Amino acid sequence: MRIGVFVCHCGSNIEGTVDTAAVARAALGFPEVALATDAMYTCSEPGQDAIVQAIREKGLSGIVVASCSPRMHENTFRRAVERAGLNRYMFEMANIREHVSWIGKDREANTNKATELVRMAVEKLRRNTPLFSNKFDVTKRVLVIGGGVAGIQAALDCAEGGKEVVLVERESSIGGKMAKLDKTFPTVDCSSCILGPKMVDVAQHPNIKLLACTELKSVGGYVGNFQVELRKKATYVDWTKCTGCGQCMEKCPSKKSEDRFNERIGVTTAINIPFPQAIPKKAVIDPASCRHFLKGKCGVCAKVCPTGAIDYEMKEEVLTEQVGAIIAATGYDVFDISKIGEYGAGRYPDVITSLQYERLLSASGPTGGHIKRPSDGAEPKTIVFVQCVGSRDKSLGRPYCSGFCCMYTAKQAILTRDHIPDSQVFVFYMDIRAPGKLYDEFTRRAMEEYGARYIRGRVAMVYPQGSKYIVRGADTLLGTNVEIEADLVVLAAGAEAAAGAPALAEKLRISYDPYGFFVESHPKLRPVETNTAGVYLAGSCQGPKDIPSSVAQGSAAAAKVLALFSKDKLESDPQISRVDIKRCVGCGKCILTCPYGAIKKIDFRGEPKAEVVATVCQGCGICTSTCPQGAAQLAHFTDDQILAEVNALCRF
Amino acid sequence: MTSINYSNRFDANFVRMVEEASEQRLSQCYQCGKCTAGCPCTFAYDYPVNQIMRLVQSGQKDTVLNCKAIWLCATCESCTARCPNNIDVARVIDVLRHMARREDRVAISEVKKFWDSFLKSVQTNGRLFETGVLAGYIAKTGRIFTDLDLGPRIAPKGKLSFRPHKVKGQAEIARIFERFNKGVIS
Amino acid sequence: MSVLTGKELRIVGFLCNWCSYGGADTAGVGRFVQPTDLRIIRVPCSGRIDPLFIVKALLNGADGVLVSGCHPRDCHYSQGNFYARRRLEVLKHFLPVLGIDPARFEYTWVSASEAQRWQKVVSSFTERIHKLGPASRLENTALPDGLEKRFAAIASGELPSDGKAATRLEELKDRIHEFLPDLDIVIGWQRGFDALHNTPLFMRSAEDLEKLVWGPLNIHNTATYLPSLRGKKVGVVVKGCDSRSVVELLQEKLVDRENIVVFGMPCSGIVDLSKIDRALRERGTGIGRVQAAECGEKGVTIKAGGQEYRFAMEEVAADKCFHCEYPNAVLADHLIGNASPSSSNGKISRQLAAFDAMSLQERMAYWRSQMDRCIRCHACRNACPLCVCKDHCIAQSRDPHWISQEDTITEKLMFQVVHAVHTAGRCTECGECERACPMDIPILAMKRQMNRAIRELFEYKAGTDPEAVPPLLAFQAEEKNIHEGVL
Amino acid sequence: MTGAKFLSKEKLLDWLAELGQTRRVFMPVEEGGKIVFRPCTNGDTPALVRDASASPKGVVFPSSAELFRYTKTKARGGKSSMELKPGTEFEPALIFGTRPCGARGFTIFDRVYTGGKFNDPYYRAARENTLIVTLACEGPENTCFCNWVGSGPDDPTGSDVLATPVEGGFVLESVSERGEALLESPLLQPAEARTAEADSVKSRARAELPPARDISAAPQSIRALFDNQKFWDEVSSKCLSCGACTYLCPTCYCFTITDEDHGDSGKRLRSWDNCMSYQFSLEASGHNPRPTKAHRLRNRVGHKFSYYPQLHEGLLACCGCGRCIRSCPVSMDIREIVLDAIDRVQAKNCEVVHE
Amino acid sequence: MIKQLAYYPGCSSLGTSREYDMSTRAVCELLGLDLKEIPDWSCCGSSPAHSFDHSLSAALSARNLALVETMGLDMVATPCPSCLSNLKTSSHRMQRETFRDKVNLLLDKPYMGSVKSMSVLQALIEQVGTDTIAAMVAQPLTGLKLAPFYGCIMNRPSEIMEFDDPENPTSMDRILTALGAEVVPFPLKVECCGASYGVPFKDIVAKLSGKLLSCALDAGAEAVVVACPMCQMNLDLRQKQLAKPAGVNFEIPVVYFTQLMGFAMGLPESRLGFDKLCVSPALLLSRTLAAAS
Repeated sequence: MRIGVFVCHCGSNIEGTVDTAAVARAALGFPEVALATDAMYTCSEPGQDAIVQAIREKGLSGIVVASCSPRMHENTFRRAVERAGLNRYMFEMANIREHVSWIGKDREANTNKATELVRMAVEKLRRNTPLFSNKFDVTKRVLVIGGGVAGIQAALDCAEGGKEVVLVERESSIGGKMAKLDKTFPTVDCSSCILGPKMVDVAQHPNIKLLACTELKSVGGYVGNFQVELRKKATYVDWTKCTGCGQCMEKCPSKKSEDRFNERIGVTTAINIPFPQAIPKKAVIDPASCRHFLKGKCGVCAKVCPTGAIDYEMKEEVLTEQVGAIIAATGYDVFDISKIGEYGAGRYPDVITSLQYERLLSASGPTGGHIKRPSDGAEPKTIVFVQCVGSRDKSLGRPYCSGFCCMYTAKQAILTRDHIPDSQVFVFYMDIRAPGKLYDEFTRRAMEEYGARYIRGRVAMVYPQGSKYIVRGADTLLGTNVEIEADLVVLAAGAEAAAGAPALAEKLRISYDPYGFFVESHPKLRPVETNTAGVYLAGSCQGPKDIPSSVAQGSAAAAKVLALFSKDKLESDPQISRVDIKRCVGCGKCILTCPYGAIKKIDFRGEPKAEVVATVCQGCGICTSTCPQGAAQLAHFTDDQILAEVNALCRF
Repeated sequence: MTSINYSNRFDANFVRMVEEASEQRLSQCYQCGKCTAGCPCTFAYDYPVNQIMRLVQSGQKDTVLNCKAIWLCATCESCTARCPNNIDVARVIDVLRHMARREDRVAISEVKKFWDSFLKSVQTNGRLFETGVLAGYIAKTGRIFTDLDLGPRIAPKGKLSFRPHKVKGQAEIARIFERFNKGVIS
Repeated sequence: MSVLTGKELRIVGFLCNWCSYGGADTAGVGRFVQPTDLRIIRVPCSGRIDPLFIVKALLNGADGVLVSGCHPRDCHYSQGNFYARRRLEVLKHFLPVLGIDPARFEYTWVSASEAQRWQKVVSSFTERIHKLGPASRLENTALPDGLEKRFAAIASGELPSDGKAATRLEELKDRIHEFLPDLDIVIGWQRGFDALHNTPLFMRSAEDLEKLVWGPLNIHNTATYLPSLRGKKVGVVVKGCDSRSVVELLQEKLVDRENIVVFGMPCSGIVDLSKIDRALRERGTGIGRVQAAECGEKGVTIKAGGQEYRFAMEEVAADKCFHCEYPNAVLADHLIGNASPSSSNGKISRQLAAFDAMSLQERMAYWRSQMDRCIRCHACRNACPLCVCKDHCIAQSRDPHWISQEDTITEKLMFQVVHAVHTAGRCTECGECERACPMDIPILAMKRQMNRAIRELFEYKAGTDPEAVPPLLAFQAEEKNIHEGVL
Repeated sequence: MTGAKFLSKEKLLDWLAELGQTRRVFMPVEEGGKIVFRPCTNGDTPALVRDASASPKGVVFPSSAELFRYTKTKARGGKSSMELKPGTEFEPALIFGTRPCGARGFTIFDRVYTGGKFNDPYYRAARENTLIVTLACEGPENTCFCNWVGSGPDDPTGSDVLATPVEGGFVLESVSERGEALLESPLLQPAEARTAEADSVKSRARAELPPARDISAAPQSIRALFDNQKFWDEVSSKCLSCGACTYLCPTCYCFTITDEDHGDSGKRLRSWDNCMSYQFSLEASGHNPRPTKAHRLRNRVGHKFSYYPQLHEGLLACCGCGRCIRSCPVSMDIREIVLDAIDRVQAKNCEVVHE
Repeated sequence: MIKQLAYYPGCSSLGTSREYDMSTRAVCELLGLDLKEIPDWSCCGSSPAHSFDHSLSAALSARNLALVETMGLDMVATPCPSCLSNLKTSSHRMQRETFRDKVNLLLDKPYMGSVKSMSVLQALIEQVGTDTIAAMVAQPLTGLKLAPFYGCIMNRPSEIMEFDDPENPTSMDRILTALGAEVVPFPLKVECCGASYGVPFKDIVAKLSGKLLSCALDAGAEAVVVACPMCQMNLDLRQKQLAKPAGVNFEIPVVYFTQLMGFAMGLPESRLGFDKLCVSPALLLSRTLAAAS
């Protein structure tokens, strides 16, 4: 074997604290190393060309690059090696930047460590064998979980790309949080005007199969061949017959049931259609407040329904779908203000969240667009907005900034001044975060044109006094505390991970951060991909973001899926396990421990043997560490290869 | 407000001492003002709480230790309870009082005098002798009219005793103060 | 290739690619300063880490080994770290048995975003290893004198008893006779080359049946032959401990239940021939000169070199019999009478106690002295009923090349670790490995310690329930008794 | 041949220490209930009550010996060269306390390693520099059958000096010239009267030995049964095919050669191997001519009692020490197999017995 | 089984809040809560001490905790929130080795840190429970509208005090409801009454306490129920001083919750000390008696 070692300076990132020339000199002395040089930027084009040239001229059969993390540029160099005609797996990397040069200044120790890491890489490379991926066909269908604006955009783009889409939405209608908005910043254009048509497109698009009131039950298989189980909840209304006429809603006697769509600011009937532009516009019975389920009598809706769509005996059903890719667009939840004692913990009726206020502003809301105090229905004159509620707050475990509260509060201030011209609007803020296009100008309009009074300081306490609410805040610019007697207090509650997001992450086998948001493959370079091939992210499920970013990520995720499906056959990752039929004694331990069921028992000349299904194996290596006699070996991470690295460190 | 030249009037030592004594990292405070908002006595202060924190952050030792606010603080823990960054603000203010007293810069003498007579009574009797404290305070400040109006309201209740309630272990309490004053602990 | 002497120690890291390797990267990107000792080996998943890698490193020069994977429930392959947690926790309990300080090995969970936590993990672990100093090498640990004596006669206690041993044999022969026609083979024991040595008997015809004997000299575990006779209809006569091996083979589906017929005999303890040999040598003769021997339940009378010697059962019984909980077959198609179990008062056998009393240094020295006379004949492996992969064992394989042919004690001990780790959670302490060793090396002590760790961690005893899955081939999302070291 | 000498029991260690100045002296010592040959360090007492558990072959033919070391060096311009360094030089040795069967084993080795076409330098260097002082047996153990193979409790073959234990000491008789030199030591006195006593000890030992069975028909019988799979299946049913018997056997001389490399340098090792293990006859293709333990047992018994005798004028490659019987985990008895084979062939009295 | 508790009365129990101490002892005795007074207890130093120096304040508190250790008990109850705050903060800080050694240098007998301190209110809730209290009620306070006032340091900071909700405590509310009274929603439950500034700065107390009383009146309360000697003094004794800044001539009784408990359980007035209050609740109590019968 003739190995080429390339030690990268990475500008000064590595050269700053590692003597790369010394590492190269030492590497020349390693077994089977034919060439060892150091280069300024190995990952740059000239850098890569130098490698290709060296392979061709010197007839090298393996390359070691000592530079940054393989998680960063392993594929880059593998492609370069492939360009030169070598198998892309005859390549190893030594991470001498993130694990060496960046974590310490001791040049002598760093150089010695880098040399040893190169030695380990060379020893592993000497045991590498060319690997060839084989092809497997792809189910060119995509599952989009979550029907918010991001999910809708992703579904539409994929459908437009000619691929079949299964859009799954937990609630009875798509639209997510945006459907609950009256207007959107910074253009103050009506939310349902821009979202409604997209929702209709989803309903009418031939390629999109919309499944509302449905949740993901389980995911099996792998990229290109996911088997997905979906749990369709019982709506107690047969949607094939329901025309959405709304008769049942008018006649339903139980008027006090919880109105989840209107954020519990109003009440609604047990059987209801969340909002006029709902897609699908079908009724759903809430068993928690329907008298038929609670007391066993009633049945008014069954009587009045013109198409006889009511079916109390409806049961939950499980559907299965075959898809090739999954886009998670499950959005976020509003921070639960009952956790903040000093603002009344949700006990005071007129201390509401911004989304509840948005429902009051909305024409399709419980008050038909007239701002009324939930307590007595009176029109509030002094309205106080409190920013950073449940955001930028370590004591509540939410140290991050939710990003879009400053903007929607400015919008709501403007709308309030529109709805009630003689109203007094105060906004307690710490810093105005308005980074987008026309964003800052929009907040300035709220202050300059609409006279919203912005007070720089946080609110310590809100308590009722008579019919008013004393908001005790501070004005740090003035350098004192301030009190306002408010009629209505709107808390700009921040965004937190959707309830159940961690459970969904575990089903999709993607990881989530301490707050429950899904973790992307790379924060800057791969924001919509995850570490699990074939699973993509879009919208606030990956972190709080506003509508433009969510839509952009919806399209980005769709683009990724379309790129995935552009190839007829997908190449399987060749780093999978293989069973040596000579050594296998058929003890079945590997079959028992394989998380993916990727190993099956075969009969070989009368003796039981194990055999790995190439396409199902994900390359975790559990079977390799379980097989006592080393019959199962994970390609590229075989026992010998890892032992070579251990021996490089410990034997000599 | 005097303008500040950070290079020569920034007392880094002071900042470090406050952080060590209060075991709080002052850099965590992003000046949101919630402590000032919640503090019941802001109206009586020369500098509101968040400005005191800002002054400490920027090492303005003299301004802080000479200010009146730290003596008017009622130690009601509202600021600590509600700080979004979990800073124990009340303890920082406590530490500032310790430092101010040690350098004998007490902006409001009445409070110090009241507390001194309180501690004197504890040192001598082991338990608080309420009337004694009031008498001591009046003697020290010369404000003979303090709570004169309350005299007639409380006298008939028979709650005020005119003799201190000595504690058998009084000597031990005295020894505590003595050891403390002798600087047994640095 | 070595660490900077005086400044660094050899610390090997095994990091899972998806979480901890990413965490280490993020720590690098965040410029979180860390000591330089750690060298990181990237593996796809913590489930890929075979505990033997860690022992191989620790025995060959590593001063510390750090393993880090994804947090439970957050594994990219969903189950890898669950298996890893069990295997690595068992390893942590096993290292002190070899005399390796368990503090030199730690496993923890770090996600890709926890840069600061990774800095803390590396710094505190490196500091801990520096406090411990360089690891002592197996090759040059001096043997403190007097260590040998401690393990002389160390077993005591009460033996199971069975009253009517004599009539049992006839009843057994009738029962076998009845079933022999539709069985290819029935395995039992017959008299061997001298009065004290029985030998396994493979009965194929009625005439073979005559040679069948029963008594304390039936020391071999008949279940050892079952895996290789797979596919044939086999009858097997079993003592209590043998039956546990049969159950373990059933648990792992290495034999088919419908192809074996188990004849359970009540057992009142078997003899340990090396104890008899030692006793006879003390009396000037030896086991080689035995002319006649007559074994009853109460004891053994031996005629050797013209003289008669009488030994009570307590003096010569095998260690495992003193705490025997299963004198009757755990599973049997035909149970011929039953014996009353000995009061296995559960106190750990004196061998374990003696072992616990030794310091780490002494234990390493002990194994160094014992393994020195190992001739690598692998009789311990071939006698073990669970070692079904003896023909392809990694002890003699070049690919994967775990053990070399070099004549060092480290390589010899490495095989014993391989055997202990591979039988962890499976070994029924039948003692065949120790009995088969021609050099009389007490290797069962290692498996006993491993079994104690398995009992403590998983409240599990091998070979007692045919339906149970061996603990290291399964996992729990929330482990009851495993509390990962907090680094 | 000079006269026999007498060595008193008390002077034994001194004599060994004296010999120890010029060569490494090995003697049987007890370790953990077994007796192994170890270089004698002061303070050890030899265990001479019975034969050692392990055979003395380990001194001359070590379980793993370094043949040579190699280092690959790279010159400039990518050309690389290989440098060889011979393995450790064999230091002269002396084995004291082996029994006649142990010593006889070496003669079986000699015919293979130095006697025939091949001349193994490593073995020759060891064999020529090793003196063997054999201790005659006073009485047989159950597993002894040296008289079956033409040896005996006082068989001097392969030894340099034969020591016979007598009252209070040993009578040393030199067997080879090299043995002569050994007897000059001042610690020894002329034995005169004691030789008679030694002879009586020898004859008594011979008498005690149970009468030998005639196994001269063994080579032909075993060859006849070569294809009789049923016989070998039955005979090998209880065998565990572990190989303990071969590593203890004084006449088993098979080995394997492996290269253990550490990066660019490494060493070539010759280590014991045994035909009972599956890997011994495993071919690169994965085919194994001796896949089951029956085949392997047939090879072990056949080699000792049939193939070797054919090549070496009928000399059985077994010295009857009985170690394979004593140490077998399942007490296989090679005598029983050979006798069974002979009876089986006589009953059928034809060349090849298939059934 | 109700554990035995050490009892730390606090200095004000000898003087300004004698009625709080009397009613506490009477009620606890009736409910079987065995309070063993710490022999020869001394002052905890209250705010003056911890404003002077933390180790001195800890030493003064630790002396009492050490006495509890010698009594062989591991729990101490105190009616006064200021004493409770000092006891808990000191023992919390003394969990750290370096600080504990520093404080023990000041003491004759070192304190080992094994005592858990709690308020009498917490002891009643946790050891006795509202059901037992409700069962013991002889004369329910029907029709009596009460505003429970907890004061600022009874439950704050929550990491150290570890009892009830720091922003919206409900323990006293539940007791008063158990006694049959009607608890009016009182938003300023945890606002500061001005504490020890009564003497040097009357106007601060007047402003703060005035706001409290006016808020109580707005909420429709007929009496304010307190559990802190300092709050009681500022709201009751100084009630007249509050009139000027608030512009309201207050005449609202300020009662200890233990007094009301005693009354509701039929304890004689002599053991409850209603007479010691400045604004007498007698009128209200007689009305509830009439309403109850």
